[in-house]
Amino acid sequence: MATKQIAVDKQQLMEFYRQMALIRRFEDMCAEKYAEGKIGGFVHLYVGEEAVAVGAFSALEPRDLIMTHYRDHGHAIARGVDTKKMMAELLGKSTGTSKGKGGSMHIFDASKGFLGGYAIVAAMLPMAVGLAMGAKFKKDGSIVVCIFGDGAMQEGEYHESMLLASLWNLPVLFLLENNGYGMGVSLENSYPLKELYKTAAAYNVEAAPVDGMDVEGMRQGMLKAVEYVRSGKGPYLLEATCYRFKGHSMADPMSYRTRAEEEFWKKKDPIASFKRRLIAANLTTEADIQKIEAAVEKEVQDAAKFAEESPAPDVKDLYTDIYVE
Amino acid sequence: MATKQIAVDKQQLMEFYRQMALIRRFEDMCAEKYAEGKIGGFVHLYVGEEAVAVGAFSALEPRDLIMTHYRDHGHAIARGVDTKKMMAELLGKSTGTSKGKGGSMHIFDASKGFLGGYAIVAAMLPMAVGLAMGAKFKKDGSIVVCIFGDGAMQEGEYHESMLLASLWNLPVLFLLENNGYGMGVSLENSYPLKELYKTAAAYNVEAAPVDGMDVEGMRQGMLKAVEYVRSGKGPYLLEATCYRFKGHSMADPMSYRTRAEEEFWKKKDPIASFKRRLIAANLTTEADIQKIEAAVEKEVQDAAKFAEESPAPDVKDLYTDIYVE
Amino acid sequence: MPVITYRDAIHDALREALIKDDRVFIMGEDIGPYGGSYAVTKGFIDEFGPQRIIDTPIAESGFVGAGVGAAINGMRPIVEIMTINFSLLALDQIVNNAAKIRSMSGGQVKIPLIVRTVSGGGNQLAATHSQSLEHWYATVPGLKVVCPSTPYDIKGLFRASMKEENPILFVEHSLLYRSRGEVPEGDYTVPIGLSDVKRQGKDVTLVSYSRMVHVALSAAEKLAQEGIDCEVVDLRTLRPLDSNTVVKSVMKTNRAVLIEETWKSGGFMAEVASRIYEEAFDYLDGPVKRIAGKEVPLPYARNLELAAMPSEAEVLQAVHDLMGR
Amino acid sequence: MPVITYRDAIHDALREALIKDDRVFIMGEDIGPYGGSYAVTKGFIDEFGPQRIIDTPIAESGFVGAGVGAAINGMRPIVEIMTINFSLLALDQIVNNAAKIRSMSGGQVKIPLIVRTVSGGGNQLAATHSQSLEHWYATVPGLKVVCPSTPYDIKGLFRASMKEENPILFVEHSLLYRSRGEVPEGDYTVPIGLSDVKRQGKDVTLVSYSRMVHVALSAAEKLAQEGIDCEVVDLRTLRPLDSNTVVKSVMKTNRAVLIEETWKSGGFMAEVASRIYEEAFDYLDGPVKRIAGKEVPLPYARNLELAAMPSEAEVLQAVHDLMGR
Ligand SMILES: Cc1ncc(C[n+]2csc(CCOP(=O)(O)OP(=O)(O)O)c2C)c(N)n1
Ligand SMILES: Cc1ncc(C[n+]2csc(CCOP(=O)(O)OP(=O)(O)O)c2C)c(N)n1
Ligand SMILES: [Mg+2]
Ligand SMILES: [Mg+2]
Repeated sequence: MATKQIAVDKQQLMEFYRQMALIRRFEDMCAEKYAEGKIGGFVHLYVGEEAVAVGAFSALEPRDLIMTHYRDHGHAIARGVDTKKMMAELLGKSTGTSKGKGGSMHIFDASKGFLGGYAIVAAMLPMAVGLAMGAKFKKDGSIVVCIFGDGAMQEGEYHESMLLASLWNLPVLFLLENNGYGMGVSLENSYPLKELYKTAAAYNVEAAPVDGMDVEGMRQGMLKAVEYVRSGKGPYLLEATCYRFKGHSMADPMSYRTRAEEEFWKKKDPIASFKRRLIAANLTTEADIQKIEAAVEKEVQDAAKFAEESPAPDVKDLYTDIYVE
Repeated sequence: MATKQIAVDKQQLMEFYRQMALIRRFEDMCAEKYAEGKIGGFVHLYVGEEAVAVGAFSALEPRDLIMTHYRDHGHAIARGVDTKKMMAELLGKSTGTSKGKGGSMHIFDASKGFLGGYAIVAAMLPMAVGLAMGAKFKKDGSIVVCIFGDGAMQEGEYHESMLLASLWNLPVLFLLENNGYGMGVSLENSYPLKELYKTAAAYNVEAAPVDGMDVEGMRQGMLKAVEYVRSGKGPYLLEATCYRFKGHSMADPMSYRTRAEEEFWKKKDPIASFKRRLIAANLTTEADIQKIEAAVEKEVQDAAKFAEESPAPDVKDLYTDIYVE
Repeated sequence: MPVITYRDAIHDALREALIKDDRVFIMGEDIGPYGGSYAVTKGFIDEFGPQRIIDTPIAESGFVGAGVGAAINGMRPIVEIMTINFSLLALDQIVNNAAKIRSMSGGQVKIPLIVRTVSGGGNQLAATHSQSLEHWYATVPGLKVVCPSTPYDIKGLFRASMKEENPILFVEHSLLYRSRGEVPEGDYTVPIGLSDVKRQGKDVTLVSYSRMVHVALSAAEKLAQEGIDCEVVDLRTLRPLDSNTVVKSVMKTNRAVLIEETWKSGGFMAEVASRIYEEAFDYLDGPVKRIAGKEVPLPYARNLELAAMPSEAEVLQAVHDLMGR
Repeated sequence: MPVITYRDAIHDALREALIKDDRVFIMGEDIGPYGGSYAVTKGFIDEFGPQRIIDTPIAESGFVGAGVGAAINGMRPIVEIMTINFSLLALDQIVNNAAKIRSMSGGQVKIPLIVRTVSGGGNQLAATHSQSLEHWYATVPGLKVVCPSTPYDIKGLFRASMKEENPILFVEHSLLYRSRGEVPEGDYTVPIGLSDVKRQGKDVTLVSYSRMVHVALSAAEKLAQEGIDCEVVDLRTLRPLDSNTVVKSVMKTNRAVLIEETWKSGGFMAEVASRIYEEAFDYLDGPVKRIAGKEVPLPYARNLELAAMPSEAEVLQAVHDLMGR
């Protein structure tokens, strides 16, 4: 079966734009609410990396399953998780995706096959292997996508998960978001290799790099990877190179990288550059973009309003949802 | 500095033979004492793998440090640890290398730079990295050798240790004893790659394979590796292919491999084949070999006698050597 | 009623689970052709094949995490960790994923996972291979911890575990596999969370679980000959802990001796003692006695090992002390 | 006496150690340019350079194990694990290597290693990032576990730890870094293994450690206004545990309330309670009270988090109950 080179139609492109804009605006709102003290804990923004989730998930089907790390808002939005429920979760409300028990790092929506963000670095890698064992058993054609960072691949669990997935030929697609940093430590100071996808060879796993700042490129790279995995050939490692425009979390002192480096990457802003391309190719107009931005603004305002107006969890629920009775 | 191709002299070759024969005979004695119920716990024999330790350690200097796994008798003997003290340790006597507290899996002789066998698979890999940090700090020209099995490299700690050693350019030589099995599971069923040394590329680490059934080849491969590491170029992974002639431990049901496979490997017996070569090359005679065997026999008998006659630890010593007071 | 071994009882229970539900599979190290480290899964590979009896690489975090993922995705995994010592390498997956995901997702998923493992010392396996660590797991909300002491209980508790949809740590004892007891042929279960009075008595309550129940029972026999009538309570489950049965017994006997294998300070019996004091303070003539492992890394030498482990003699002594004889 | 923060006190103590002995180095995640997750090592990278302030990859088992190895080879490593939650990934290295190698080698080596980490909840970091697990480590022979509650103690206990040649888990509390207290400028140490009476009183003994000491002290102030005079004992070290100071206090007050952050069942206070009962049974009017975290994975939402954590109100209630008011 050859790779389906589905021509991306205009509607799809505009949907890419909308999703990326929605993520960006949602994250800005998170920063606001965090500053207001309404969001607690750690908040890791996805600003700058929007193209990765949006391009990647456009290549998936509803039956597919996703597990990701704590930097999960963008992934959830790209997967269609309700922004109202997400913002309610962030504000610790009973209407949140996890009824307020999970918070920013643990967005979860099983109805969308979105099986959670995980706060322990690399902890979801072995679990994704297990999800894929289930998928293989069920023979329902579903695949599993596991998203993790360049920092996570330093953990032993990366090794063990790649090994198991390859050995057992499982339908799991490892999507490595290489944003060049794990917290404040640059990849240079934490991994002795530049092209991380090449580590896949140690496990006899197929791999490729992709430009994570380019939403269309992301989609293409991902389509190829998805097809490979879905066809039963085994796991695949897709390394998306990207950059986070903000600090690691809201608490980051940002003392470890140069402004020049940040400027370099901001020129590749996945939203601005995509917009320029769309307009240059006459695929859209400033007016259309404005309309999208307005819709996005409304959605995020509605989400914030919904979250603010929702009730906190009932303290009686402290003991619910721990065990299945 | 070019690789020193030290011509191995006759005396050295005979010493290789003696050490290998000593290990083999020592292991047989262990099997006897285990059968008699005088050795308890797990005992993992090195029979068949003698050439690895003997060839490898001939390339080391006294200042170098060694950490290994629980299959450690052969390594200790090749490093010159006293067989009397070793056998006493195995019999749980106060005269043992660890005063009877460690047993077969934890032979330890700091005076020889032999920093222990470890029973948790892969546990010594990160520690060896730390030893190498110390060696680098001291600038004393010492290097660290860490011995582990093909099973151990499946653990996440292999990944983390290779990564750290490479990133920090440490003088540690990872000596992988690939005997094709981790307990009863064949490599085929536990790792998705045949040539394990190739995993080093994922860490930008120099690596090579070597025939672990050939003591001279082992020495050559090791000399090259040692020189690389000692010259400050960073870590090195040397994969020695070998085979254990006995079960994983004395408790092994041996139900998982074919007799044909065993026969195939026994033809490569590192001792018998080396002897044939020595005699064919007129480097020794049957009579000389007999003399060595007799000396070896005496050493092992003496070790057994010493161990049997030694006292058990005093129960008062239950609480000693835990904390430094 | 047929008399069978503890090993056969768990073997049969596992086999039954495999036959009943094709979503059940077992994975772990050397459970296939090797037949399991303690021969529990012997023959399964032939009966159920490698799809359902899965030999894993030596990658505890990887395959336990895979068990969690498979459970989330509709399977009924039974994961074997060869001994509880090695579970330290998978602890994060058990404590932070298996135990918490249901809660962190607001109840969106279930984790019907059984992790079987083997605890305890007494085989001269030395410090790293002889630990009893189940009490750590017993402190973790979201988990259940089951520690059967007899063939009857192990089969009944395993059946009950299979009916659960919660993550369960199922802890067997290496020295019990050959012990024998009556096991009915028909269907029965032993409820999780119910302590069991293994011997009725009126003078002193002996509380323990797993192998130490047998030490208690044997001590009780001896004491009976002196006219001291001990009641023996087997906790059976550490989490949830049924302290009612213990407290009721102590209200009758006014005296208690608690026996466990792990180190005394911070052992599980501190909790049991606290519950007794809290709920039956006025019934006690004086403090309860705790008998536990000595606070040392368990030494290899047999005499030291025996001195370090809780013994029947200590139980007799404690009872005599309490009875004022 | 100068008043400084808990953060500055440990910062200064670390700096002092680095200046005093060039075998001292610090390694951990983001301790370099980022300055440490809790800003404890801020500025060190500039003062001491990357050879001694080593940013590690995200590989807890790897770098903690490397710390053990470096300690064996003559260094004085201080390893920082960002939070105690992540220590689960390095637990095997701490429990099976650091704590046991001295014993398993029959006393041949010393492990002068300090592992610094941060415990506790209260920052809305949710279930995986808010745990107090130091009591697990406190059960392990071979380790020492130190949990300072004030700037004075953290500096003095760190100095004492640097004088030890044993592996020490040094547990700080994330909510204490900003707390202030008097710290003399000169040299002083606080001995490991000595509890401290932080407030004298005659009616009730409040026992706790780390942040809960402050909850106890604040409760004691309120109770003083009602005429109830509480003695507050700070354990300071969990292993070795100085129960004498606690017992002496209870002999005076005849009443005790024990307060800790971790889950109640199997928490450390069960041990402290047992010691009190065992050594002061006849002095007690009735059972001691244990106040601890609720037995749930800590939820994110602020109101649930507060409900789950031990509170001053609960301490007041417990004291009132004991005083019969
Ligand atoms: C096991 C573990 N160690 C450390 C941390 C602290 N921590 C949280 S995020 C992070 C960096 C991870 O970087 P990466 O995987 O590249 O993801 P990114 O944040 O760049 O998206 C670290 C060290 C953690 N949460 N879990
Ligand atoms: C962490 C851990 N998991 C499992 C075991 C049980 N075990 C002991 S040896 C072994 C096989 C190791 O194989 P390998 O590393 O190839 O060494 P070999 O025995 O072949 O020399 C296993 C699984 C253990 N000791 N430690
Ligand atoms: Mg990153
Ligand atoms: Mg092997």
